[in-house]
Amino acid sequence: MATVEVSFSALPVHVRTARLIVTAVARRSGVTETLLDEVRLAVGEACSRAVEAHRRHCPDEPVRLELTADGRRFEAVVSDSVPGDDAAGTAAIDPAPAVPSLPAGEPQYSEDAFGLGLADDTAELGLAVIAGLADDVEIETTPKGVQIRMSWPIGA
Amino acid sequence: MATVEVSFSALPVHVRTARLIVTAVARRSGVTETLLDEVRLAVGEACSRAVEAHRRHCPDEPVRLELTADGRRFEAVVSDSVPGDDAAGTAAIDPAPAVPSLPAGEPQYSEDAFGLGLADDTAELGLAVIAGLADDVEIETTPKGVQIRMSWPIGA
Amino acid sequence: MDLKVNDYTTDDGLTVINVEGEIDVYTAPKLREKLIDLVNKGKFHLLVDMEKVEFLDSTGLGVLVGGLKRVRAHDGSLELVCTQERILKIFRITGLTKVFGIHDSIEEAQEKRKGAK
Amino acid sequence: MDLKVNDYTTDDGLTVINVEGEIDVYTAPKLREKLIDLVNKGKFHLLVDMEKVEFLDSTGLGVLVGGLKRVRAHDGSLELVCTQERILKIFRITGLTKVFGIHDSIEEAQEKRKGAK
Ligand SMILES: Nc1ncnc2c1ncn2[C@@H]1O[C@H](COP(=O)(O)OP(=O)(O)O)[C@@H](O)[C@H]1O
Ligand SMILES: Nc1ncnc2c1ncn2[C@@H]1O[C@H](COP(=O)(O)OP(=O)(O)O)[C@@H](O)[C@H]1O
Repeated sequence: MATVEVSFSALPVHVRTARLIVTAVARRSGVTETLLDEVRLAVGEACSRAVEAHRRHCPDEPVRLELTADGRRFEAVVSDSVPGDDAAGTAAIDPAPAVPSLPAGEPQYSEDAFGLGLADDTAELGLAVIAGLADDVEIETTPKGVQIRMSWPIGA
Repeated sequence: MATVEVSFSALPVHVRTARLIVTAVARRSGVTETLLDEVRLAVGEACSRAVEAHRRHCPDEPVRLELTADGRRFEAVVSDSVPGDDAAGTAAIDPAPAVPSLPAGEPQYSEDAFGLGLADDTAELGLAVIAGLADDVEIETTPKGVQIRMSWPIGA
Repeated sequence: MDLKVNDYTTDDGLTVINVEGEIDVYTAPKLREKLIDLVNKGKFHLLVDMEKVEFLDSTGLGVLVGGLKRVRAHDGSLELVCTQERILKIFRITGLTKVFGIHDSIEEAQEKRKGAK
Repeated sequence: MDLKVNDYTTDDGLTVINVEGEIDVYTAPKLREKLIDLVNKGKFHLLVDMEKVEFLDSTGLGVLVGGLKRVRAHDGSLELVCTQERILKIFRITGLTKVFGIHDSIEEAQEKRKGAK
């Protein structure tokens, strides 16, 4: 099982298509049924985030999803074309290095922060979901755009 | 619903992924349930053909599948990277213009032709299936490769 | 799978919102509109029944959080009914189990509400 | 969905091959091997039961045609049991309904075989 690459126009409906694809490919690659739910959700989150960023900044550019499996790990990379320093939607993941260290267990929203609307920021919730579900996450902010790279083990 | 583009490495298993994707996207695009079966089969055939051609000529190149819908028609284009005059597998569709005029109803295999192994040629059977199932088919053989463009109406 | 959203208000003033299907970036706007609509109609005590939700992502969470903020501005409440482990997990990893009251059933939510009065 | 292929030979020398699942470019090699294997074992009268086939593409057709040619080289036969319209359609549009004997049931195929003897 090598690579499947998908580019789709930045429409919410295609996030569903992306979820369907990643689930099928992950299953075929040997990701266990119990992990599939997490793969679908995490990759779906990354795609939603990218679609929203494109809709604000470059609605005509497609979002890219790359799936690879090497027999030991299944990897999904979601790439947008919104440069990191240019995107309101990615503010939450800047500085990027902070994200992989998100407390996967339970981020704390103080009533205060909550009152200030912080938790209302879907982008941040999405990253918390990704960080909580992917076995391994890397977020890279480049001048070309943001790449979210997630992976899971294959087999039992 | 705009465009979904998929490139996948030339492996038989990915033909299944391609079938899954085309079915989901066609359904979302409003292709009726009764036609979905034909879409899945015809696009699957085109992908099988491309995968086989790549495996013989350029196993490392990905096969491309492009899906678009404009509200009236759903279109799928399968492209390989095997130049028409260089590919044994495409002999059956050369000259290209002959194919869209394949008798969609019932190609005739005389016992003789059959004895000669003609009908054993999966590529030819695949093209008969595509021609029989797609509402509209166009096959283009270019120096870059072969493109099979199929489309179906959307809605009832 | 599209999203179905229905609601009814009980005698003691609790508005129950039944949500069925997938709450994601594609369907969340429908739920958001329903919540805004209810608040505009003066319904400030909301209970969202998530038992038939098949998929929930952060867009859905964002809509629920947005709803909670709206009703709180009127001293209202937005609580949830949810026993599905895969859905609860999403509230847990985002820390939102601390923000929402989550109940096992509509009845349980009603009981607690009466108790609190 | 993987392909399951099983076979048994009846008293009157007909080998029935049950095929279950999707016959496509990914799984067709399994069916091809089975047919070659049977012919090598001297089974020249084959009946492929397609009732549990969920998907069939031209790779599958090619394998059946290849099997037919092999058994014919030994004066044998390869016939099919198939009543599913979506599968029959594929034989029809490729003109292969004229090449294969297609029956409604294993029993019918057996009856006809006896009649022909
Ligand atoms: N384009 C799509 N079409 C159908 N299901 C999809 C699609 N993309 C993703 N899915 C996912 O596949 C699963 C089944 O979804 P559902 O909408 O019930 O599919 P269907 O009704 O087409 O069988 C869900 O988890 C959903 O998120
Ligand atoms: N990668 C894939 N995984 C699962 N089903 C696929 C895939 N690609 C295509 N399909 C198609 O989806 C339909 C259901 O296939 P099946 O293998 O039974 O899926 P599953 O067992 O994963 O639900 C079939 O028509 C099949 O051709």
